[in-house]
Amino acid sequence: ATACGSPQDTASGGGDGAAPVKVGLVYSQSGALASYGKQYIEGFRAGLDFATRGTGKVGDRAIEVTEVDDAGDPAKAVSAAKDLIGKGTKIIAGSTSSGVALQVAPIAAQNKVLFISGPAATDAVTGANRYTFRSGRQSYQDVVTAKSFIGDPTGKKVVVFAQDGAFGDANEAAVKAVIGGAGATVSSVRAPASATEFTPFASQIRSAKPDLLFVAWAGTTAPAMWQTLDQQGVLSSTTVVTGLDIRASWPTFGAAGTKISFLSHWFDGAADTEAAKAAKAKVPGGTLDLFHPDGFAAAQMVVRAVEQGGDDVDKMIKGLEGWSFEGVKGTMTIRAEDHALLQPMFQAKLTGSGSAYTATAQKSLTGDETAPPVGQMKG
Amino acid sequence: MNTIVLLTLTGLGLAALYFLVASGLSLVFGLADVLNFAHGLFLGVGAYGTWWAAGNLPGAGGEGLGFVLAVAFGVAAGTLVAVLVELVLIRPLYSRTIEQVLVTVGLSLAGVALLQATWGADARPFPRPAWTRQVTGILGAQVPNGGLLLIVAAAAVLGALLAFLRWTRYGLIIRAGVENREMVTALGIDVRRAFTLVFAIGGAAAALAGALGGVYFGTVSPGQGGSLLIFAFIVVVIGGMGSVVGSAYAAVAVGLLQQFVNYYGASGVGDLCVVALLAVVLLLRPQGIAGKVAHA
Amino acid sequence: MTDSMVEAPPARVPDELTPHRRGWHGLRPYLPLVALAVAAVLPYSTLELPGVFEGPLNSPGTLQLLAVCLVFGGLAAGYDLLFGRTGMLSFGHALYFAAGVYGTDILVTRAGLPLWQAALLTIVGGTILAGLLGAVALRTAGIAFAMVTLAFAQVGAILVARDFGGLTGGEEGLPLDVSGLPAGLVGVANTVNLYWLALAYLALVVFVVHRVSGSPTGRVLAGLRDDERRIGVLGLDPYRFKLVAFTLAGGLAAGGGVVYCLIVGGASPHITSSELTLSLLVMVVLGGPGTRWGPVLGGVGYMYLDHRLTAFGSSDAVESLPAFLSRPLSQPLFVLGTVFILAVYFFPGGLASLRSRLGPLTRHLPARRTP
Amino acid sequence: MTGEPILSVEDLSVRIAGLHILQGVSFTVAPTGVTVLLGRNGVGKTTTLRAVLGLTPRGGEARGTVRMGGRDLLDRPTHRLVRAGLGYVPEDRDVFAGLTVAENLRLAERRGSTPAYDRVFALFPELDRRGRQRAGSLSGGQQQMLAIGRVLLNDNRLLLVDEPTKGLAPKVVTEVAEALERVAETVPVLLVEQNLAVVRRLATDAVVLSAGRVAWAGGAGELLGSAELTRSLLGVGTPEVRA
Amino acid sequence: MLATRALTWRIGEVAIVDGVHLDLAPGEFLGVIGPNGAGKTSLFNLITGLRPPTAGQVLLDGEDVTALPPHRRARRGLGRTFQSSSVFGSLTVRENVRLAVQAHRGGSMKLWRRAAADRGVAAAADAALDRVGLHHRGTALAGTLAHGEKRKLEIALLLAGEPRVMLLDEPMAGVSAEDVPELVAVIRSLTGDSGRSVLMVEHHMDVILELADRIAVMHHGALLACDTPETVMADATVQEAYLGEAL
Ligand SMILES: Nc1ncnc2c1ncn2[C@@H]1O[C@H](COP(=O)(O)OP(=O)(O)OP(=O)(O)O)[C@@H](O)[C@H]1O
Ligand SMILES: Nc1ncnc2c1ncn2[C@@H]1O[C@H](COP(=O)(O)OP(=O)(O)OP(=O)(O)O)[C@@H](O)[C@H]1O
Ligand SMILES: [Mg+2]
Ligand SMILES: [Mg+2]
Repeated sequence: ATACGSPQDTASGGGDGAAPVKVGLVYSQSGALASYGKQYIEGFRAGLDFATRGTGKVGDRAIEVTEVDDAGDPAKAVSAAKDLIGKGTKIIAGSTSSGVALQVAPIAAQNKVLFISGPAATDAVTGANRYTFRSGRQSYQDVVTAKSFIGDPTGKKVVVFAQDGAFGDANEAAVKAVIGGAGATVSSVRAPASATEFTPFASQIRSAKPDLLFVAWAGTTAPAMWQTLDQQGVLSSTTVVTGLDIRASWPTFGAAGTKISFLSHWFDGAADTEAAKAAKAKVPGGTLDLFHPDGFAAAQMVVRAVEQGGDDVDKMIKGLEGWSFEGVKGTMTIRAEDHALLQPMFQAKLTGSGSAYTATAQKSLTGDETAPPVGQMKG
Repeated sequence: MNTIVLLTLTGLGLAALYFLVASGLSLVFGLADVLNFAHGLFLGVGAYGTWWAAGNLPGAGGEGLGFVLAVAFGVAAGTLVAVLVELVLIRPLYSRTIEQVLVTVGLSLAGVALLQATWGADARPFPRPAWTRQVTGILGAQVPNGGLLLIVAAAAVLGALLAFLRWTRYGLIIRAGVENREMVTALGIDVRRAFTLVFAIGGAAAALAGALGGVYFGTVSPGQGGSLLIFAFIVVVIGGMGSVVGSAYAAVAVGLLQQFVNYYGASGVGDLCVVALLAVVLLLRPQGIAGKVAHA
Repeated sequence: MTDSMVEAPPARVPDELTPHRRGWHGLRPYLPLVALAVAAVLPYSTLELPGVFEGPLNSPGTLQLLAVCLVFGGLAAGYDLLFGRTGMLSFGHALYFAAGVYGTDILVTRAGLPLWQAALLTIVGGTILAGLLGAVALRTAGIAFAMVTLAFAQVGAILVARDFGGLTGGEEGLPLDVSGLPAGLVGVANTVNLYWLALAYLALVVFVVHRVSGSPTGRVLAGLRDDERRIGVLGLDPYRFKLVAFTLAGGLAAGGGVVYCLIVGGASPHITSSELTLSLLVMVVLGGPGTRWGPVLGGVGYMYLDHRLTAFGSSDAVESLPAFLSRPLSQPLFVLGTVFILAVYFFPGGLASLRSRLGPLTRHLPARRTP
Repeated sequence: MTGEPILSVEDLSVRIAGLHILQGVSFTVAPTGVTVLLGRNGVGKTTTLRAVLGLTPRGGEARGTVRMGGRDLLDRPTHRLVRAGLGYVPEDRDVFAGLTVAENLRLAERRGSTPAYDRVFALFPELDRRGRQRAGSLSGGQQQMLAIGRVLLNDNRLLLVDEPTKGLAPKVVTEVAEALERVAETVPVLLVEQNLAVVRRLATDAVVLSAGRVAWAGGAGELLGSAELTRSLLGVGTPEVRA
Repeated sequence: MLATRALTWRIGEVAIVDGVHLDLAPGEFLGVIGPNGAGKTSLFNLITGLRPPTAGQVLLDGEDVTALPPHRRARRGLGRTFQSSSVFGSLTVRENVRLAVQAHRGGSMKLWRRAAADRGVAAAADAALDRVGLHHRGTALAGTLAHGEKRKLEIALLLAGEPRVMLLDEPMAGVSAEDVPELVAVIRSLTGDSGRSVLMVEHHMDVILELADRIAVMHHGALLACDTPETVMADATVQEAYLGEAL
C-alpha cells in the first residue's frame, strides 16, 4: 500500500535513551583506493572494540555502524551521506580520498552532523568547519617530518618533486613554508600525473644538485619514477625523502627502496602502544598497516563523541575539541581551534630485498613537533 | 649534448611503448573497424599472465629463458582471451558498430574489475631480468635498458605486422570485409576467420605490450592499460587508422614531443602539446599522417 | 580506411518523424505528461521498495539518487540529439557538462555571484564554448571529428587537473559554497527541491529534443545522419545544421552541469574525463539511440546501476556466495560491464526497443490459445 | 528443358522485417543455357538470388528448399557455396571502394584454381589499365565491369547474375552479352535483366515473378514470341521497341 | 542558363574532364552520352560543386558560381540525381521527399515549428511521389527499397526541389521495362514550356533519342560533339566508340 508523506521528512535521530547510536561509514570498498578502505575499516572495528571494551556499546546504547561504498567518487559519497543523514545518522566517518572528504565536509556542516574524515591527507580538511574532524594525518605533518632529515636547513637547497594538481601544490606550498621558512631555498620540479617516462624530470633534478629532494608522488607510476631516479643517479647523489606507503607497495620500490629516507605516518612496529597491541590482536592477519590507525582513531573519537554528547552534536563537538587520547600511534590531540589532529610521526628505513622488506623506525617525532600552524575555522 | 641523446633515446623508448599498445589497436580499429575499448583488458591479461607465470609456471621466472617463457605465456593468454572475445562477443555484432561500443566498454569495465577482484587493486612488483633495470652508457647518457628493450621489441613487431599485411591475403580480406562483409563471403572467403585472426594478432600485440609495459613500469596493476590507452588512441588517429607505419611515425612524434617539451617547457605542457598535435593534424589532414584520402 | 564507424550511425527513424502507430489511440501524446505528473508527486509517497532503494521514496537518500539519475537521463537525451539524431559521434561532450558544473561552482564559490547569475552566465558561456569549438571541430567528420572533440575535452580535463590559479581545486575538486544559495536548495531536508529541479531539467531537455527533432530542422538533422552530400545538393548547408545541433546539445549539457553542481554540492574532476563521454555514449546505446525515451531510460538506468551496485556488491546476498562468485560480484564495475554485454544480446536496439519487441508478443498471445 | 536441373528452388519464402517478400517461389534452372528471372521493380528478383546464396539480411528469414546437385543450399554458409562453384554478380556492383582494381581482383581469386586473368582482361581491357586505381573512383560502368570480371576470374558451376548490363554503354552491353553467351556454353546462368534486347539474345528459359510469386515459367522463346504474354507479364508490347 | 567554360578536372597528369564548353539554353533538353568512364558523372560533380575543378568555370544564369559550395548552387536552382542512388536510408520514402520539398521552400532552420504541421510540404511531397509512382511505398524505409524503386525516389527528390536546371545521371538504369515509358513521360514533362533545362546522362539510346533536343558526346573527358540527335547518331566515331553493333 502506498502511504503519503511529506517530501521533507527526515528521520529524527534517536531521542530514546537506549536506542542504538547510528554511525555511517562512507569509504572506498571498491575502486582504486579499496585497499586503503579495507585497512581503515579493519582499524575502525578494532578501535570500536578497544574503546568500548568489547561491548560495542557506550553506556547502554549500542553503536550501530552502517558501511557504504563510495568507490572513490565524491558524487556517490554525497548521495550516501545524504541518505544516512536522512535516516537520522548523526555521525559520519570514512572518506578515503581527499576529494570525497572535501565534498562531504560541507554536507555535514549544512546538516549539523559530525564528520570524522579518514585517510584523506589534504590539509584543507583541517579547519573546514566546526563539524568536521579528522582521524588521520595531513600533508603538512608529512612535510615537517621530512624536514627533520636535514638538521639545520639554513642555506640548504631543497627540491620538491611532485605531480601537477592540488596534491602537488599542497606539498610544494608546505615545503616552502616549513623548510623554506626555516632558511632553505626551495625549488620544484613538477610533472603531469599521467607521465610515464621520467628521465627529463630526473635530469632536471640532478642538474639542480639539491641537498634534499622531497618527493610527493602518488599513483601507479611511482615504481617507474623511482627506478628512473635511481638509474639517473639521483638517489645516490642526495638525500631523498618521501612518504612510506602501504606494505604492498614496498617491494615495488625495488633496489631504490633501501636508498630512500622515508617519513612515515605509520607502519607495523613503528610504536609499541597499548592501542597498537590491541589493534594487532584484532586485525585480520595480525599485521598493522598504514591506515589502520586512522580507522582505529575514528572509532575512538566516535565513542568519545557519543559518551560526551549522546545525540547532541554540539555536545559531541565540545567533547572532542581539545581531547587527548592514546591512539595506535601514541598520544593524539584534537586541537580545539581548527580540529587538527596532532599526532606522532616517524622516520623509517626499508631493508631487505625481493619481496621481503621490513621497515624500521629511525626516529619518532611527537605531535607537538609536527603540529601544523593553527588555522582559522572556515565554516 | 648528452641530455639530448638521453631525451631522444628515452623518448624513443616511450614511443616504442606507445607503438606496441597502438599497433594492436590500429589493427583491430583500423582494419576490422571495431572501436575496441577492451584493448586495455588484453594488455592487462598479458601483464598479469606474465606475472602469474613467472611465479607459478614451472620453468618460468624473472630471468633469462624463464622470463622469455613467462612472457610467451602472457602473450598466449592475451591472444586466447582476444580470440574468445571475438568469437563469443564481437562476431555476432559485425556491422553493428554502435553495439560493439557497448560490448567493448562493458568488457573493459568487467575485465579490469575481474583482474582487481582476483589479484587486488594494488600494484604488484613485476618479475624482470636484472639487466632491464640497469643503464647503458651511450654518448655519455645513461640510457635505461628497459627502454632499449622496448625499442627492439617495437621494431620487431612493426616488421612482423608489415610482413603479415604484405605477404598474406589477410590484410586485403580484412580491408574488404570492413567495407562489405557480405560481398567478401560472396567471393568464397570465410571472412569470419580472417577477423578472428586479426583479433588474435591484435590481442597478442596488446599482451606483449602489457608484458613489456610491466617490465618498463616495474609493476603490474589492474588499471595500468587504461592510462596508456588514451595515448595509444591518439597515436592511432594521428598516424591514420589502419596504417601500421603511420602509427609508428605518430608514436615517435608523440614520444619525442612529450619528452622534449617536458624537459625544456613548463611542467605538464607535454600533454597539452600532444593533444594540440592531434587537433592540428586532424584539422589539416583528417585522414591522419599516412591515411589515404577518404573518398566520397 | 573507411569511416563507417561514424558514417553508419544507428539507423532508426526518429519517433517524431514516423507516422503514429495505432493502438495507443489518442492517449499516447499525453503519456509523457502523465509520467511527469507521477514523477512530480513521487516525493509524497512513503512507499518502500526494499532492494530497489535504501529508504522510502520520500527519504532524502532516495530522492538524491533519483535526482542524479534524472540529470543524467536529461544529459543522455541531449547527447542523443548529436549522436542518435544527427549521427555525430562526439567524444568530448563531457566538456560542456563539466563547463556547466565548474562554471557554476567557480562563479558561486570563488566569485561570490548569486546563483541565478552564475547559472545564466554558465549556460550562456557553455553554449558559446560549444559553438566556438564546434565551429572548429566540424571542419572534420567521422572519426576525426570524434578525436578532435576528444582533444578539446582532454584540454579541459588537463586545465581542471592543473588547477590554474587555484580555481578548480585540481584532483580534490571544489565544494560548492552554499552560504549565498537560496535556503531551499541547501540541507538534506530540502533534497526534494533538488529532485524537482532535476526533474524539471529532464523534462525540459526531453521537450526541447522532441520539439527540435519534430521540427523542420530535425528533419534535416535526420537527413544529415544518412547522407550529408545529398543534403548539400538539396540546397542546405550541412555545416550550419551540424553546428546548430552541436551548440544546442552543448548548451543543454551545460544546463545539466548547473543542476548537477547543485545536487552534488560541488565539482570534482571525474566529470571532465573522457570516460564520462563514453558513459553518455553507453547510456544512449543502452537505451536506444534516436528514440524519444531510450536515452532517458539509458541515462537513468546507467546512473542507478552505477550508484546502487556498490550497495549490491557489499550486500549479504553476495557475500554469502562462494568466493569465486562473490569476489567479482562485489566489484560494481564488473556487474555494470556484464550488464552492458548482456543488454546487447537481450535488448538489441536498446531498452526502447522493448516496446516494439513486446508488441508482437502480446499480439500473438491470444492467437496462441486457439491453435 | 534438357536434363536434370542444376538448381531447383521449391516453395522459397522470404520474410524481412515482418514483410512477406517471397511467398512460395518455385522454379528450376536448366543445366545449360541462361535462365532469366524477370519482373517489375520490387517483385523480389534480387531477394531470390540472395536467398539462394544465403545472403538474406539480418532479421530476415528464408524458408523452403534450394537444391543444387542433390544438396540443400539453404543454411549453408555463403562462402562454402561460392567455393563450391556458385558465382555471384550483385546488383549494386559492391566493389570494394577502398581497394584498388587489382586488389579487388586478387581478392576474388579462389584457392585451388588458376585465376583466368586473360579471360577478364580480354573482355574488359579497361580493368587491366586501371589496376592501381581505387575501385571507388571508377566510373559507374567501370565498376560494373569489375563486378562481372571478378566472377569470370574463376570457373564456376552456376552463375547468379543480377542486372549485369545496368549502366553500361551500348557497345559494352553488347560485349557483356556476348561474353555471357560464351560463358553460358559451359556454365549455366541464372540472370536477372531488365534490358529485353539482352534477354532476347541470351535467354533459353524464363521465369517471371510478380508480387513475390512466380507468374509464369517456361521457354524464353515462347514468352518473347508472344506479344500477348509479354504485354500481360512484362507490360511491354513487343520487346523490339527497346533496342 | 547553365554554361561551362573550359571546365577541367585533372588527377595528376590525367584529365578526367578536359576543357568542356557546354551551353544549356532555357527549356532545352540536352542528352549526354559517352563510353563508360568518359567523365560524364565527373562533369556533373564539377557543375554541382561536389568537386572543385582544376580549371575553368561554371556559369549559372551568366554568373560565375565556380567558387560556391554545392548548397549555394542548389539554392540557385541547380538540382541533380545520383548515378548510384543516394537517398536517406533510415527515413521513410515520404519523409525523404518532404525533406527535399522543405529544403527547396526554405524555413529549414526552424527549431520550434512542427514539421508535420506544414500541409503544403506534405502535399507537394505526395504529388512528387505520385508522379514517379511510389505513393504506395510512402511508409517504407528508403533503405529497404528495391533497386529500381530507389531510382524512382531519386527522381522524386529532384522533382520536389523544383530546380530550374536538372542534372539526371542515368535515371533509367535498373528501372523495369514496364515502368520506363511512365518515367520518360515524367521527365519529358519537366521541360517544355516551363523553361526548365535538363542535362541527362543515359545509356538507353531510345530514351535519349526520344527526349533530347541535342546530344553531347563525351570521350576521354572531352566533348567530342554536341549536335542534333540525327547528326550525332550518324557520326562514325560515336558509332564505333560508343554504340558498337547494336543488339
Ligand atoms: N532489408 C529489407 N527490408 C525490408 N524490405 C526489403 C528489404 N530488402 C528488400 N525489401 C523489399 O522487398 C521487395 C523486393 O525487393 P528486391 O530487391 O528483391 O526487388 P527486385 O525484384 O530485385 O527489384 P529491382 O528490379 O528494383 O531490383 C521490395 O519491395 C523491397 O522493398
Ligand atoms: N580519383 C580518381 N583517380 C583516378 N581516376 C579517376 C578518379 N576518379 C575518377 N576517375 C576516372 O575518371 C573517369 C571518369 O569517371 P566518371 O564517373 O565521370 O565516368 P562516367 O562517364 O560517368 O562513366 P559511366 O558511364 O561508367 O558512369 C573514369 O575513367 C574514372 O576511372
Ligand atoms: Mg533487384
Ligand atoms: Mg557515370
